[in-house]
Amino acid sequence: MGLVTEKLPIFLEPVPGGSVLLASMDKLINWARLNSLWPLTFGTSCCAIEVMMATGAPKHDIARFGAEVARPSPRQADVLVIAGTIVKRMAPTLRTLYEQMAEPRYVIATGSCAISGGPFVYGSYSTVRGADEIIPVDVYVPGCPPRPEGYFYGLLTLQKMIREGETLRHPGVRRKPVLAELPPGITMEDIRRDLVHLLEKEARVDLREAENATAESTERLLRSGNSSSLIRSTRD
Amino acid sequence: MTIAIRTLEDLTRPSATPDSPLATQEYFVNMGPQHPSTHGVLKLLLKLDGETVREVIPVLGYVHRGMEKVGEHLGYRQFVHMSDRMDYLSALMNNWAVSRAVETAMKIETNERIETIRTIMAELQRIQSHQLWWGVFGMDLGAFTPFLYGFRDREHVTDILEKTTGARLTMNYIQPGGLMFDLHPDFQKEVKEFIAYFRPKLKEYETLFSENVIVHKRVKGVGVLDAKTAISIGTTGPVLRASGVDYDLRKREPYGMYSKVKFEVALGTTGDTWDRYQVRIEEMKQSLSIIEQLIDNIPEGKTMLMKPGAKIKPPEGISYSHMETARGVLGIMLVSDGKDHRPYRIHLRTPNYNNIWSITHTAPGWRIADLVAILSSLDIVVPDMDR
Amino acid sequence: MNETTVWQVKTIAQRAQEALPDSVWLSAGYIALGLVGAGAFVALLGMVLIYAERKIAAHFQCRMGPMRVGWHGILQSIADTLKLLLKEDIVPENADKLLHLIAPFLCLLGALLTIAVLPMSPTLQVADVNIGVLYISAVSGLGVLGLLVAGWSSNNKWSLIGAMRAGAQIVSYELSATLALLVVVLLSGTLQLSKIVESQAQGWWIWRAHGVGIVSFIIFLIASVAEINRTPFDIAEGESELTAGFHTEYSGMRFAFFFLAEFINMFIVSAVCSTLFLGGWMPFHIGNLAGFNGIMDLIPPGLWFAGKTSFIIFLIMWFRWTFPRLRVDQLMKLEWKLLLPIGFVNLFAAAVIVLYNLYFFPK
Amino acid sequence: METQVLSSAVLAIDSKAQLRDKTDRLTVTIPVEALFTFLSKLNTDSSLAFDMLCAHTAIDWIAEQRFEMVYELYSTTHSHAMRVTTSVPRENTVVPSVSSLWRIAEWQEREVYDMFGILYENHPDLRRVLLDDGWQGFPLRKDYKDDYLLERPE
Repeated sequence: MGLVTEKLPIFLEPVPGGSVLLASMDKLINWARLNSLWPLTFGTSCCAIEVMMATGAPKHDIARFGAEVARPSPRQADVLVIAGTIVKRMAPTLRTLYEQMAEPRYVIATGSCAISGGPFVYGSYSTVRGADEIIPVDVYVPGCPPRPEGYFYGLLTLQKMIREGETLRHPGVRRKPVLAELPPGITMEDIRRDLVHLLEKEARVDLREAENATAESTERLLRSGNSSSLIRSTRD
Repeated sequence: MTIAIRTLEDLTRPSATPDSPLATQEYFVNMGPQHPSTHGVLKLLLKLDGETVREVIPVLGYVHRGMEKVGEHLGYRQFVHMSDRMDYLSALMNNWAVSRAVETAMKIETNERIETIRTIMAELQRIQSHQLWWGVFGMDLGAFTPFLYGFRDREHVTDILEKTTGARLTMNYIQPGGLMFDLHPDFQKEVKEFIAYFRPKLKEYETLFSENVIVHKRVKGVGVLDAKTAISIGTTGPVLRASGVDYDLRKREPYGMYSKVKFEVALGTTGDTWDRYQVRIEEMKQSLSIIEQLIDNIPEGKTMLMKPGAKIKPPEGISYSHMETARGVLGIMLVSDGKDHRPYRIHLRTPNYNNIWSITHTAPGWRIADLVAILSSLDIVVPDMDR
Repeated sequence: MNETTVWQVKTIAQRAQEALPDSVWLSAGYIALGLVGAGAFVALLGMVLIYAERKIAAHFQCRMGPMRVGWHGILQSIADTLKLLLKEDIVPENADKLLHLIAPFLCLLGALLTIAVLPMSPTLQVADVNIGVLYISAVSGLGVLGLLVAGWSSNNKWSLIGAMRAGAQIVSYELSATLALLVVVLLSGTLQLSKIVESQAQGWWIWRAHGVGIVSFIIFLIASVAEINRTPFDIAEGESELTAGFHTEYSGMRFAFFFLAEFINMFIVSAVCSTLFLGGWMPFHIGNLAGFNGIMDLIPPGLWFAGKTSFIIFLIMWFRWTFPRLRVDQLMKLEWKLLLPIGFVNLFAAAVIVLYNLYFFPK
Repeated sequence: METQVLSSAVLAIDSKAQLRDKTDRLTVTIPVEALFTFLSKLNTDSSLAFDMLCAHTAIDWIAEQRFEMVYELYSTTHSHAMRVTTSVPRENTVVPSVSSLWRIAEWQEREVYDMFGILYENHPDLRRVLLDDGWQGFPLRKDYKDDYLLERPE
């Protein structure tokens, strides 16, 4: 068995019509894979403390899920947890790490920086805006940084994905994030355009002025329907 | 005249083969950016002769996010959020440093309640940071259990801080002009419980790790950093104090409530890894005693002196203010042109950027295993170094 | 000599030999049983030990360890094994391919061969070689070959450093381990493992020989922990120094073999230790106290062996989760300047004891 | 040392030294030609003994077409601090290296070169430190342009 150097998922491809043996074997394999997700010790910044270290610590104890065997070598790891900001200088290394991992490999992006660049989107010349610009990501765990519980949820989500048959994917194919079905008449492009519009509109309002504004101007803002600027100003 | 700009390749050309037939060839090894003991993504380019380290070339910037440039795009209050993400293990102290820089530039006086709470918070965070360092130091020497013991106790502090600040790591609690919120009603009770809990645990740390003969063998006399070089390299914090230099801003330029509490500055003698270890253990004890002195004497008063939305626009000029964080001196240089509500230039003098270079002086001549111990004793946080 | 019970030793090899004149098939059946049994035993043992290690470590560290896979995570090792078997097996492009492929098997081979001569109970032993001790010290040296080959063939500097460290370490500590074994050989006067066990009917060698036994027990324990690369001597794969040492470039199945070999080696060391110093499957007897000895005899020998071995395994795990790692030169200093001289003196003392018959409960 | 005394002592070293206003602490401006001798006096003079270079950076005053180099100094023996600044024109950014006085200057100057493109004379190892060797431009200059850089919308 050990001499098989080909990627195994290929010969476990389901036959059309389905075979009982293969299907139940697949279930067993998925069960083994989802219960033994060994992470790679990889953390660039803040998220590493919460996601790599605090989860392993006594209070949260990721060992309960069998995922505490952090391997320092990418060859032996199953899941690459991108914990922290990825900058341009790190990007090739991250790519190499991903290439070095053995199939099946999974990627969890934790924290705002790994998802989108987070607080470093504007004004930073070196931050990569999201690790998925470099490698495919399976699960996104939001937060800055996410709480350990949040990471567990991400891990359980990944386990669910594997249980539902993600092992049979072709290793070379990069998956797109799955979107819920949109209402008729609305495309993805519309949402994106609206979002951009909203963001631009919001950014044009001086937040401090909004804060100092009189009740009259606040009402004017409310009437104009630009509620997002109000949300933003209370947060600041 | 022309000034030659070098690149990394210039440094890594293999040296000429030595004449002696018994001589061994030196070789280069990349330690990092993905290496378990570089605490993130620091890369050390090692020139090795067998196991012995001949030269260390730190290669930084694997998490350089352009914090200073980002700062030029943000308002002063917004930049406090950024400071959390720099040295995330002393987030509150970073908040305080930025707030204090802004307060100094704008000449705002805070009241005693604010300063007391800030001091308690900073010392709690110092303990928290050193607990994590203790665990990681153990792990780097090959003992895994200290790491979990350190984290077990760290969670207690995290819980206390979380109740008040609402966050576990990036607290963003101390703001220019005061504090984000008032203390949680349980704060005092819980802190006292924690002090009673943690004192015996420090003894446990010593029985488990400090008194272990292998630890002594591994760290005593290793990586000596003498006082003169330490000052010249500009190291600060426990690294400098371990070399016997009494440089603690809490004593030298007291801020917060440090002038009103009694504590001793932990000092080393020789500046080896063991001294750096001992200094931090001692600092935890001192921090406990500082908190103990302050926790019952929090005066009444407002916790925010600035109007929440008020514009912060310091007068034109340069101002520099620094503070003692868990790793050393964090200096914030603010340059305002007096016209904008954003800084014209913000320079961050982070402790780790200076501390890391001391390894080029201390590590050569030691083994790879010692290099790991020395590096760990510097207690680096890479995002703080790269900014 | 006052024998209360005579233990009838019968190995599987003997049974096969006895059955040969009557029926070739029965003999072949015994041999097949031995082989399959040893294989299954090793695989199962590895899983149990890995699970035990994770649980024990967790409880040392105020954690719970695996909990979700089966009752209290009891199926965790099965999931891990299955996953590792089905993982992609990467051979680096610049690696020495053949050597890279065979290294894990070499490593496991050393461990497997030793299993064959371990007397687990009077009736459970694959082969009783009359040079058992010699065989063990010879065969367990094979493992280092696997490590060296793995480090060399990976074409990775970290692997190479790890392999060189492992080579230097194992070869050095082999000396002390063998010296400690020699003491027992002197005391019992035989190289055959079953005979060594039988010679401890009146008292285990660890306490029966005026301190010589306990000294060589400690030397053997230290040296063998070093030989199997466990903390505090795990410099060959020291995670914080060499990423993963000699097996940095291994993935999937082959990495699992290294992992398995490590745990099987731990079992073997513990088993040898309990056989030579703690009486193996022999119950705890005190000289001529017939009543006490009789009660002790009620516990089956297999259990005695398992109990003693698990105790030593627990001890080794305890070391791992307590001690930091030694540095490579300190490791060598410990061996050559401390353990080896003590070992020689101890051997000399043992010779004196044997010469003048100075045992407790002398022969 | 008191600020007044320190100020007169420092100004006595070099006649070209001037006090800079709009600062929070004692700040002395010196022409770039006299910088190195001035700083080495500050470092070696036993009554001043500025043995620690806390921070060194540059400020890009693009409106005046110059860089202002800032040296934050501190003395661990006398516990006093001061700041030295100097100006270099944007078209000829050459400053003497002070890495022979303070070892940390070697790396702080590398950072300033990396971010501002200031060249240092007699620097032992001048190369980029935080960015890649092949990086185009110097990001902390006010006129830095980058396809990737997003301006925060006003």
